[in-house]
Amino acid sequence: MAETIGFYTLSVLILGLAVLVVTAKNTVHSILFLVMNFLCVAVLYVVLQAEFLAVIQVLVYAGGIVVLYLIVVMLVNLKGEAEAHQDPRRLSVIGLALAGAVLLELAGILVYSSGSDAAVPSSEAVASPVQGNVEELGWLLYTDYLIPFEVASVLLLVAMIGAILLARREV
Amino acid sequence: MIDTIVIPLLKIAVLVNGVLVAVTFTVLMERKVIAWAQSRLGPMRVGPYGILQAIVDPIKLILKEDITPAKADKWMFTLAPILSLVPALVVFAVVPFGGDELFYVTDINVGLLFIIAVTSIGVYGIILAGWASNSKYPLLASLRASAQLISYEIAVTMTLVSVILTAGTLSMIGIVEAQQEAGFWFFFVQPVAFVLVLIGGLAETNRAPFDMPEAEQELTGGFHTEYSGMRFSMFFLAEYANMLVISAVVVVLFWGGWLRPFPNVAALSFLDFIPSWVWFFGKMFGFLYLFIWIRATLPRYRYDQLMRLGWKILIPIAIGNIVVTAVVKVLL
Amino acid sequence: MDLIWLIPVLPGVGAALNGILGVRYFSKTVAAGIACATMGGSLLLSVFAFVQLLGAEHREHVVSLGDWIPPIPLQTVNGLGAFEVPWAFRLDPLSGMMILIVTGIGFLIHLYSSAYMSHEPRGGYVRFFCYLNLFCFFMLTLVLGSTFLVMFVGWEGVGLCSYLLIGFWYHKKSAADAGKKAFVVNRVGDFGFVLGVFLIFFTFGTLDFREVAEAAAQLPVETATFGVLSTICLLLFIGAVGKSAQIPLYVWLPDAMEGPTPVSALIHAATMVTAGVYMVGRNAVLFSQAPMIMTTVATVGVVTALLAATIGLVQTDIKKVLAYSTVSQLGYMFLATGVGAFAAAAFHLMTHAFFKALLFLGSGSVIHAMNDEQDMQKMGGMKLYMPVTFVTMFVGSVAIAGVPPFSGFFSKDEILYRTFLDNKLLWGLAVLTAGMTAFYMFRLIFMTFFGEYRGPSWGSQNGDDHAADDGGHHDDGHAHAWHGPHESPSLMTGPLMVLAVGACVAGFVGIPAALGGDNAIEHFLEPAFVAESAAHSEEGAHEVAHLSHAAEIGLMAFSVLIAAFGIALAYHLYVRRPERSKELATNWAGAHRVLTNKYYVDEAYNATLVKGTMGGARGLWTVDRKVVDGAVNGTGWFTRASAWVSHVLDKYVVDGLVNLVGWVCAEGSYIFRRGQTGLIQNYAVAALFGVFTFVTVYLVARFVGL
Amino acid sequence: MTTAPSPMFDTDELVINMGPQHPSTHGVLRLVLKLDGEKVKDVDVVMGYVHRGIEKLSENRDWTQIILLTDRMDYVAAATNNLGYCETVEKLMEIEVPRRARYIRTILAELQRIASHCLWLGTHAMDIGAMTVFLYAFRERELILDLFEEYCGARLTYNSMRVGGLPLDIPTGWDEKVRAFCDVMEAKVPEYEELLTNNRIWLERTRGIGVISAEDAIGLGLCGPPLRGSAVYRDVRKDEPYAAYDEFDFEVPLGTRGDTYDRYLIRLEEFRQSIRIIRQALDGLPEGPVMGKVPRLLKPKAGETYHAIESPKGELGYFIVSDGRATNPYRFRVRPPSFCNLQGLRPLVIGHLVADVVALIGTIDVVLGEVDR
Amino acid sequence: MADEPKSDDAATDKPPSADTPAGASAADGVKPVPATGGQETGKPAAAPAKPKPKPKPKAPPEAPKGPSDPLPPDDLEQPAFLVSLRQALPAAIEQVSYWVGDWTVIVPPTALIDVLNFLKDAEEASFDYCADITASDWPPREKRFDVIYCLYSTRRRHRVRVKVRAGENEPVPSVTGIWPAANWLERELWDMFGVNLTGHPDLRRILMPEGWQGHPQRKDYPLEGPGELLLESPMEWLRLRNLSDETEIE
Amino acid sequence: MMEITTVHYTVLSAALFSIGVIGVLVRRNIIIIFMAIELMLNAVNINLVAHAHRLENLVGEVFVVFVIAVAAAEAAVGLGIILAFFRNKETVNIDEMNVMRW
Repeated sequence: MAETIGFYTLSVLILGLAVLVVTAKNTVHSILFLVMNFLCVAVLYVVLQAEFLAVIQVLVYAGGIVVLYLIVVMLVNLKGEAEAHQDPRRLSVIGLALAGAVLLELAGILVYSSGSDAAVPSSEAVASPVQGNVEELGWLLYTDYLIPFEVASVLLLVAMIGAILLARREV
Repeated sequence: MIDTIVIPLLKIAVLVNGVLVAVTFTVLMERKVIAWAQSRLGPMRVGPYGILQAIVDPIKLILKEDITPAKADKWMFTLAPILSLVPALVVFAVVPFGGDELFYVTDINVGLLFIIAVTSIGVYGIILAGWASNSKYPLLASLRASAQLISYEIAVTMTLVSVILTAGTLSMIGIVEAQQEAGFWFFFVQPVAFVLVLIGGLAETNRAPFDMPEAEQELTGGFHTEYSGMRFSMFFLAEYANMLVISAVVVVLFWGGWLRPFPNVAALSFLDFIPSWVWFFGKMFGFLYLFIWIRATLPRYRYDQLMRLGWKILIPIAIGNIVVTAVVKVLL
Repeated sequence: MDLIWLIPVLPGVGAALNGILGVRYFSKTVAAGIACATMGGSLLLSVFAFVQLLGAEHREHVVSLGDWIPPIPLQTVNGLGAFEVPWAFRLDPLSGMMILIVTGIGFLIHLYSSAYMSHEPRGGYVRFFCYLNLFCFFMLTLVLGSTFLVMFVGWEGVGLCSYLLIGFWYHKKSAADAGKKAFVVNRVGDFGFVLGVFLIFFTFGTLDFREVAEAAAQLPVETATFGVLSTICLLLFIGAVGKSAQIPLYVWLPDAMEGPTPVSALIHAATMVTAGVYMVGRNAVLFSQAPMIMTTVATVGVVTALLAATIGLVQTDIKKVLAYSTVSQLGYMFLATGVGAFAAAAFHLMTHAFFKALLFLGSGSVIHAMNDEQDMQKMGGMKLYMPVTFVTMFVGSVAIAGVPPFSGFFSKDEILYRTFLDNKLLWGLAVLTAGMTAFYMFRLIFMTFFGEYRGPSWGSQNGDDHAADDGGHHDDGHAHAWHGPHESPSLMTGPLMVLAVGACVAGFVGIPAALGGDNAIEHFLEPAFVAESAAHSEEGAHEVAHLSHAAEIGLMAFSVLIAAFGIALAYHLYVRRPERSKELATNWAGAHRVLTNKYYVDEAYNATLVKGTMGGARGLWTVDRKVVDGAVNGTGWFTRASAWVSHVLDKYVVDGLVNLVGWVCAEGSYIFRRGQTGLIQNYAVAALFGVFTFVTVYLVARFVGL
Repeated sequence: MTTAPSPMFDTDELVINMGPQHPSTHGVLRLVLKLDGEKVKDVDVVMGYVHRGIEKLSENRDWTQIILLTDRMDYVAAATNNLGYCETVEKLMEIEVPRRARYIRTILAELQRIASHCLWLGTHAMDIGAMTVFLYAFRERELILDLFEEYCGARLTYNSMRVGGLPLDIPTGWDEKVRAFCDVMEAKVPEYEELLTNNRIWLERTRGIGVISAEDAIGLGLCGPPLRGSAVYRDVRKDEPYAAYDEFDFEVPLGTRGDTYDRYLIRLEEFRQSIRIIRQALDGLPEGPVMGKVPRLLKPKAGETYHAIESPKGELGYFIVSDGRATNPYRFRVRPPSFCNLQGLRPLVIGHLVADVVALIGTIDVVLGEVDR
Repeated sequence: MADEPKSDDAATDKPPSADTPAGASAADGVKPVPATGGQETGKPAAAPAKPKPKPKPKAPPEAPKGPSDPLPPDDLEQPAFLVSLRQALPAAIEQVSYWVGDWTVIVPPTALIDVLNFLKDAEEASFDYCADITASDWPPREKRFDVIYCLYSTRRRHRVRVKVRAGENEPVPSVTGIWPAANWLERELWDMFGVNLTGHPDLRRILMPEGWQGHPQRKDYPLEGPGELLLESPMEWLRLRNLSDETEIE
Repeated sequence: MMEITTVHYTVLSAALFSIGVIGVLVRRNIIIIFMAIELMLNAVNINLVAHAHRLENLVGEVFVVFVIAVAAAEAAVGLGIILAFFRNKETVNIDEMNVMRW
């Protein structure tokens, strides 16, 4: 019962905040809604027993990435007139309709195919010698997914250098 | 029901109020200590030796007129101090003030990460305050602050990794217990990390000598230039609460939390009569004193020097510390 | 014994030192010191190793330093083998003896060289010792190598060093040419050797001597057939022929005398040229299984011996005589191996090493004394000037001539005896050769040391002794400050004396039973020539035939007699009646000419092989120019012609089509360009439309199309 | 890369008003900073907010009244201003001042120098964030104010001199108090130094900041410590001795690099030199009157003169024209050292960061009352 | 360093120059002869006793015509730089004056730059330090302004003043090209006196607010009220003042 | 109320994703578009975590970590581009970012 209430509350919050993000006139407000959205998603992760991800969500998304957005918005210093110009060839309405249609279709598929939600037995239990969510995740990251992990780290490095290069004044 | 809801709520209430009261007295302590450092007396009028100043100050702030600048973004302007204060208070949820269950609200297995994550939210308060004020100095200050916080957060987090490596857990209580098992405070095995966390903590809390965002001589008060009254006092509270957080975290990570010195040495067991929370608050007090002392003594860094210190010195040292710790850990 | 790997490595280190640092920085003394010290160390180690080997129960010791080539699985005839080559060194009686020879004689020759080469400029001097050390390194590797491949390293290495040392005075064209010749001729043999090694691996799946022998011993003896073993042996023998200067590849050895005399002594008499013999001996088991090849070996050996001896009869160059003598003696050794007397061959190898080195060094001493004069006709009476050299050389000659009780007698007689048992015809030829040997050796002695001095006169300032060691003559030997023949310095005579002693007594290790001895060396060496498994079972088979001791002594006496006849003849012709020799030469002018010109073998090679190759090359060039170029040009013309056709086609047909397509595209793009708005979101809408389509199709398929 | 973005799209430049009400502009100075990020691209110094027209005012006051006006110029070094003015008038009127008066004037001027430097040190350190030094320096300044109070009754605007000498002799025992103060001060200077001189952060904040070469400094007309910081030997006390300075032994500290740190060191050294001068003056204090022979009605002959003294800020000059007919000057002109030094701010600041601006204002040591007059 | 000035002085001009820097108050020893005769010549029209314009501007009873620029006594040896200046630019010097130890050179505005350049660059002068630039206003005179340049040499440690007499609109060249220090000093000069400075790179008001009317240090500037406007039409002034108050309130 | 199953999470995820898509398609402020993309990434993450929870297999969470890393990289580079663009064109309107068009 508690989980049900929690889930629906969170869902409403998440979706509502997402809508606000997309519709807010003021970019800074939009960012703030985004942060709250992320915090709610983090809570959702806690419900799903992924505490580490929840913390990472807050730390990286809310504390890092979105701060970047905020700084950029402050640097470009906009006050709502960003969307003044509209290209006449835009297909916004079609896009909106299509997105709605796809959502409906997907929801339909999901709802109607939800009959068999019997907990699928975990395909072989991951043989990790450690206990606990965080430890297990760490174990997976540094054993089976070591190469993707390293690739991700290289990606971050490249992104960092690229961002520095892009944002430099002299270039 | 009582165990799951009432007791925690009670604890939270006590904790929040305790922190707020502690903050007011920290402010008093700062005024006194700095005054002594400058060979003067500090507040003396209100109560004996000015002790009641701690109560009068917040009352004064609360009673002051709360001005919202005409061209400010009013919502944000109000939200910013709250965003700044709340994370600072939330963090205390995982700080163990003593060994007994009575002395902490909760123990989560990612406690340290939780602290880092939540404190990283605090930057929004500062940025939004600067932005919402719609004024140049606060904007400059909040840009400085956000850059400073982000860069020093990296350094501190990197440093904490080596502590986590040493302790083998992310839980705050687990870390203290690891020190109990090891028989020594982690300060003795991670002195470099301690210094780094201390410096990084000073920078993250915008304390001198890293108080650029609110350097009154340069930016006339920084991001809270336009604030007054209650909303200003919230920033004020947040800053000092963050100071408490940093002290508490440093105590837990490096100074054995509530443990007495050398918890394994039986010869010192006569010290056990002192309750654990006394140890904890004693150590915390020591660090608060240190922060104030530093503020009284040192000039202020320049902004670029600050960033250079963070990026070019602290982060490399932190990484080196991680490597050394990992190697030692593997070898032992 | 575990340190035997140090035996080759020490000279290697010396070579490296001298080669890398020495040429730049070392003085002559230091360079020679290093070279001699490393060789001395090597010698000491060898002696220790040998003593230990003597005392050991099981006289075989393999030391592996680690993998050279790690195991590589390979398909061979006998199934899956692993191609694996360790850096392994094998110490057994045969290699033990060889290392003693190489290090011992090598050491002496190093000492000798330090004096002999003292007139070289410093750089050349150091270079010389570097080469010499390097040679010893490779030779010892060759000898100690436990597998064919390690042996091959040494094999090729000594070839290289031989080339370097023959051409040591590379500014002299003849020396350079001789080096090249030696190198090329050796390559012919090496080619056979390599093929043999390949075949061995292909056949047995291993390259280790012991394992190959074990495996070969299991195969049937190819008496009638010419099977794989015979092929292997033939190929190996070709290698041995090249290295040991047998017919038909002997031509390089006499030319190799262009090198400094110590080189001739060490490489082209005592050690390297015996590598072939050593190799055949090393593979005794293999050869024993191929009697046809054994016969071939024996035949080649004896023919070489005879041929070389005949040439040696008339040569006047002192070193050439010794060179042909060497070829001849090597022939003897092959004869011995050919008749299955591997131990005898090894025995002769050892004694030969002593006296031939002695003789070369002696001749070097003479040449040194005669201011680089090699022609015996310009010598004479030298025994007065250089008594030590004379005595030691005389000992050497006696030894080689087979006069008892000098070393050559025992070894040569062992060979003759075994040959006699095997094949009477070969024995006859061998005895004839022995006689000739005695003759030409004493011809050498008599022409050089006896009679009156026929050489050039020297300056009047005889008394000015110290001018001899004046700094003035360090460039071209004694060219301008020669004070007549004189005894060599003690550094040169010392080794001579040591070797002379060796030449005297070396034979005593192999006193045959007939003379009351027990032929110790043969028993010592025997285990090296039989496969482990076959050693005992086939022991009887080796005792093919046996003459009585009396008969054996009779044979000895006969050969001694022949030798004595040769000596006497030489004495007659060159001491008593020197003019008779000239008469003989004129009387038998044709034969003399043939002999002097070494049977025109070089010319024949020149005319056939060299010319043939050149002619073939020219022919090929002609073919290249006429046929190949013609074809190319023809093709070019054809291409041009067809290109024109293609061009026409291209221009009007293909281009037309392309232009049509382009026109269609250009016209059509007016329609599609409108979709290209540059608005990213429009493209995203398109993508979304794709998703929509996909999901719709899925839905339709799932719920309608079911 | 070609930098220079077109002015149209130049989004990097931020114009900030620093002052006229700003914690670190030492009064009512206004700097219009053009920033590129945090870097100062240009600065426009705006002043005049406390322009009271003292020069004009003086033309309508009689010669003695003007002394009181000079107090209000460099209000942290009022005695020095008095001294400069009185000496100029004395020069114009060719009045001889008794030796005792000249000695006491010297003592007062040097005490004033210490007080002024104390204020400078405190605020300068405060600007850079070292708050404790501020209170230390003010503590000592307080002692000087006490001494002045005892001498003339005022704590800030002393009005302590008269044309021809001093209005009062020193109170009994005052010289001993000054002596005691000298001992105290001598002990305190190392305290300041301990907090700052070798402090890493202080070094980083001041070393290499605001470097100006000797040629530029002379050309810009800098004076006082900023000029000496660039290794120019220029001190009016030595070059054109006035009062009793030619009778004392003291040194003029010089900088080497001409940066903020050098100027800081110079002023600290001037503390010590001032103490030295005061002690010599007290030791050799002659007896006698403190007021020379001055006509009752001051009325100089027609003529004009320029006379400079070394104020704590630099060369303080007075140019006075008398028409010989009135009891007030025809033209009264002050050559204010702060004004001339402030002119050097712009070249110093350009290229530095905002945080350095306050350090540089501090290092120049301006008093806006003097700049604006 | 400390000995340098002495030797320089000795080199340039011994007796008077040694005393001049000391100033009147310090120089009790040698009284530099007041030279009354010179005083009279320099101030021929000094008869009227009215000292200066009273607040009421309408009747300035015979304002002083100019400062006394007494000639140096004949027995006083002139400093070397004056001698060489006289040689180098003989036409440029209107008069050399000496009073209480200060030397003043009076030059016409046209020769100003030449003279100053010479004084800065000549070895025996080397006036590299522009201590002050100011002026005094003598309204009755045709050339009402005395623009005064106080120069100092940090190398030779001597002073000189250069004086230019200029009319109200007569151009006076800016000397910022010679001493950058002159920048603000000339700005103040213009702000206060309205001397017609030419060639100044940044001639704005410096002490008075921008848009201020008039030049306060002029003798005829009203001593009450905000400016010349009040003089001409008080109502207009009042209107403007109210206007500016309104804008400020808004 | 029925029990909360993975389908619920999936539907939530789909809805969030659609909102993100709409944001990308409709808005013209590129910063908001970036944020909409972040929303879409979060939708994916919810999906992954939900399924990881259901399958009791942490691989899904591992991929969430990677998604977050990629998001960080994307934000850094994207915002760098935005800054550079803004410096040149003084706008963040995506409709004016059409320099790549033919």
